[in-house]
Amino acid sequence: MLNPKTIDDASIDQRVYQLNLGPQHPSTHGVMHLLVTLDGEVVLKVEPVIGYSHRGHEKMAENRTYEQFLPNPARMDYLSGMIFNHGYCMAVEKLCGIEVPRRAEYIRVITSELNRIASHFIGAMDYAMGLGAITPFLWGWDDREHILDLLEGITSYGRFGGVRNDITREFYDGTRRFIDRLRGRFWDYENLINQNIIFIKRSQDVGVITKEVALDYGVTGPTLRGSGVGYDVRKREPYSAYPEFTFEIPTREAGDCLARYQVRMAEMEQSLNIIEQALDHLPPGPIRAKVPRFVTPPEGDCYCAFESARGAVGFYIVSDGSRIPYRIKVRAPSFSNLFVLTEICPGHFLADVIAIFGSIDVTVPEIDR
Amino acid sequence: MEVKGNGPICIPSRDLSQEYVESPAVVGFAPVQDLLDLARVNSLWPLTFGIACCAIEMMAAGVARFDWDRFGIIPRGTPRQSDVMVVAGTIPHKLVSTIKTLYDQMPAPRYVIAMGNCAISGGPFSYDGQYAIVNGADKIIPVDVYIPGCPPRPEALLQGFIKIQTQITKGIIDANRRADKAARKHKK
Amino acid sequence: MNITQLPYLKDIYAFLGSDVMSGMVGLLIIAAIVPLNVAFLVLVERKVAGHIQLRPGPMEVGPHGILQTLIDAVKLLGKEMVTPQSTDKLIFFLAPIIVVAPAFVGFVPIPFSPMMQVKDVNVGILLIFAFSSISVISILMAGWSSNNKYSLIGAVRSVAQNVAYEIPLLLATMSVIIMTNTFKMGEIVQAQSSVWFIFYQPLAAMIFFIATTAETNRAPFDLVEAESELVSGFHTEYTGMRFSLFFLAEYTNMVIAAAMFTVLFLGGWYGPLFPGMIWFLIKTYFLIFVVMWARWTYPRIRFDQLMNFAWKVLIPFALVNLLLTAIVLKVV
Amino acid sequence: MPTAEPTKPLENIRNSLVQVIPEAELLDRDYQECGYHLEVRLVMRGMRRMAREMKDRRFFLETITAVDFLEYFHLIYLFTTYNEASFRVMARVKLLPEVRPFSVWTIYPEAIWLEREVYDFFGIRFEGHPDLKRIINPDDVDYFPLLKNFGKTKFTTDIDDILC
Repeated sequence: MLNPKTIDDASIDQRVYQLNLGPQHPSTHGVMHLLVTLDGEVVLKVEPVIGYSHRGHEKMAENRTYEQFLPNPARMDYLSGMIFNHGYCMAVEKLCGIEVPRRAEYIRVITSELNRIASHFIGAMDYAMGLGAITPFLWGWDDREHILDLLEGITSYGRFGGVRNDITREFYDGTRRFIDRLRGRFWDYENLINQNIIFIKRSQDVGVITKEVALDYGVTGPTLRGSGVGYDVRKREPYSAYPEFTFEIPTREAGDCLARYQVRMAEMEQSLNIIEQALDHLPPGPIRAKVPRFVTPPEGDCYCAFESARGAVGFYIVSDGSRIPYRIKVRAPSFSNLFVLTEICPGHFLADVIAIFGSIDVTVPEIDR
Repeated sequence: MEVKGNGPICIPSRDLSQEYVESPAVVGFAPVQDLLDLARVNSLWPLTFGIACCAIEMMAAGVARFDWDRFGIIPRGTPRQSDVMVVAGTIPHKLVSTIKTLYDQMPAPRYVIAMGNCAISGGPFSYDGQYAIVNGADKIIPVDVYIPGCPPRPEALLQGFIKIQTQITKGIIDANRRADKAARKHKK
Repeated sequence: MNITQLPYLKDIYAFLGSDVMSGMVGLLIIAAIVPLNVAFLVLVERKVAGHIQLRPGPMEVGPHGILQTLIDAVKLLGKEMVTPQSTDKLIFFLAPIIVVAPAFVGFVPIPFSPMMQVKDVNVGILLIFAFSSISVISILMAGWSSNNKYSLIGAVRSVAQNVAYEIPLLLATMSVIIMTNTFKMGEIVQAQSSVWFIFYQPLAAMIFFIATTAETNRAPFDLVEAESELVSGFHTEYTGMRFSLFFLAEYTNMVIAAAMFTVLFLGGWYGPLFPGMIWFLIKTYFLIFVVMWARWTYPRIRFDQLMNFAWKVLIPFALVNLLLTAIVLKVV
Repeated sequence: MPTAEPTKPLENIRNSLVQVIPEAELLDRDYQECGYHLEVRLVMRGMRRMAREMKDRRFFLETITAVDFLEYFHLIYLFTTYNEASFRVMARVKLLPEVRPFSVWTIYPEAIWLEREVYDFFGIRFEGHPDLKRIINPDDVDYFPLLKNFGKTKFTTDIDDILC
């Protein structure tokens, strides 16, 4: 094998070749382009090329009022739209100093956690599909549809100062039923995937992210927790109603693809616990604080971090005292997580690149924004 | 072609109507053509090419609840073996050449569905000062069916497929192309 | 009453049999049956996949979608046949033709019942092995001529995989052959009239099953067209009917592999109640179902694991098995 | 409302930062209002020294971004730690146009991409960056979209160039 560090253009002509994975490729989760340099089947170098889904969200924010920008965060990371919506509302509330009613916080947490489960289903099952197992993917999506039904039922999109709609009886009962259903389903996934010898052989010791590498690249989310670092914004900088619930942050020490997959599956169970507690102790009261029709934050800036299904997201908002944000910057966890590929992929096989890419679970429009 | 606002002017480089390929197996014999149409209608294989949010809905159309395999729709990874291109999402400038290439790689007869507002007109991302996106898939490739929504539900996508099916069996798509061709001949 | 024992049928067979005539008729029947069989199998595959994945599969074309694959074939006939500019045109054109031919020949020596056999060639098993190796060449031709990196990687993987798995496959077959002392498939089946060889040779049967799955490029060994890595593998650049010829060959090879397993280990046409033909088909299609079942359950294994498995596990075990068989036969 | 209460570590980092970058202005900020605990104001120099110090204290680089104030830029670095007591330190570098800040990629490799992004959107060139090219916008464009005077000028993109 050639030394990855010594590849130059001359060696590319002779022995090494480049393969374009993407922009259109079945397993790149949207339009992602990985420029892979290969020696036979062994990967020497991976260079992700991004920007194929760039839509100018940040520029758009400077042309919109705070309210008009409200639909956008959900379209950055479309897999965890509720969480992004929650986070953006929190950021603006922090900037304006709006106090949110407790009931609204609970509803936000419930929807966020439901969305986290939905997102982890895609994350974990897309990984399985990257390994070639298509059935888990369809099973996961089937369960995800149940979550989407619930979320559709209330359309409780966050508004500044609270949520739009209160939760209904059907939502309450449906969520209870869903929790029971999903707890039963974990056994199926355990049998289908976790105990599958090929799955374990393909995942173990593949794409190991050490703690040092994670620190270098600012990795967050389940990808980091697979490396044994229990960093989760929900615990470290508790926001919303999270400090009122007891839940664990699952971690695995190995740092390989299997660990990341296991962390996702374990987090789903924790999310179920949070939802259950929130439903048990749902406080009465209003669902929205008195907020003017157009919020006008004072001059200043604020950074609001929260945990999406992919890692620590941050909204950095600079206000000049008008109705229109001066600048909104989104700290995208996928952006940092994706860059790790360049560090951990060399030396693996081509098939492993797909596996690693699937296991760090990125959303492309969130990277490109 | 005029584009409103100060957004980038997106004029196709060539006259696209010249690139319409008459489907190679258009037969003069009506029953055979009908049979072919029937076959095309019932096995529309889309290209797995999701761009943004709409791609998730497109994938949802393929899984257990909606299951587009019922209608004989199975996604293919390579454009060479697919019939329909579902442009599911916003089209940034960086992606334009890719979409064009993919469309050219598909064998005739090929159909295009523009899924979601972004692929129809730029949708929510079209505003004065937008620098990144193309305002609609039809600026780049000919589109047969538009599905509005942000994003549209999977049912809407299935309806879009059914719309294409009716267009094929009624000969609308091919008739359009023939009319185009005739118009061009007339011009000359 | 067994239909094959009807006197007049025997007369007809005698008229046609042991002649060029029988070969011709047999080949015609094969040529008619194989594509239909493949259409049926693709439908079964989609239905099996559907039901494993909690969805119904094709439903709209004909009752429960039984006409789906025929419709697909007609559609593929009507598609434009693209030959990309940078391909090696002649090889690109020849590859799908060459891939189909051995698939048809493979049916010749297979005994569906004592009578239903085109020709009981005295090197029947070798014939099938010899011709199935040709399909590798055609895959390599397809991959090379496409001038596409995905295709080329798929093709190279295919060659490596076939070289690796041919050996345990032959070794496993040999342990049956030395028990029967014949390459004639009909005689191998007759040797199992009391006990099926799968009970004498469970290890060989397992190795044979795994190796044929790999030989026919089915999951979990479908690295040749691994769609999550290589888009569509060696046939990425193929359109329309040419692409469907590759499909035809893949599924036909699957039938041949299952039929060989039935002949070698599952006692061919032997079985109670039903006529032999039915038993043969039941066994064959059950095996095909198992292969499909595995495909929709297991992930794909990695290339190096695949090679390691062949060279470090299957071949030693097959050799040991062959040796033991030989010793036992000598002693007994 | 619960808070992530900064305790002793914040004092430690504050003291060491004063030693490492004496020219910087250190401001305590209210976490409830701003979302970060400590703001370090720098002019031009000292960013790499600070990044080294933060790395030694096991902080990770959360993001780099810029804000265009027409006459000058604010270059913003956010550091957070994986440790139990989580708090956030912001470095705010005031940057005049045409001035090249130093890259911190040798300390945080992640900065390679983050700085490319800043360059892509603001046109700020980083000194010592190994591969400073566009990351999200196409390679051949000549605009920096997040500049404040960008939206007001009328511009066109020639799509023909991209098409073939």
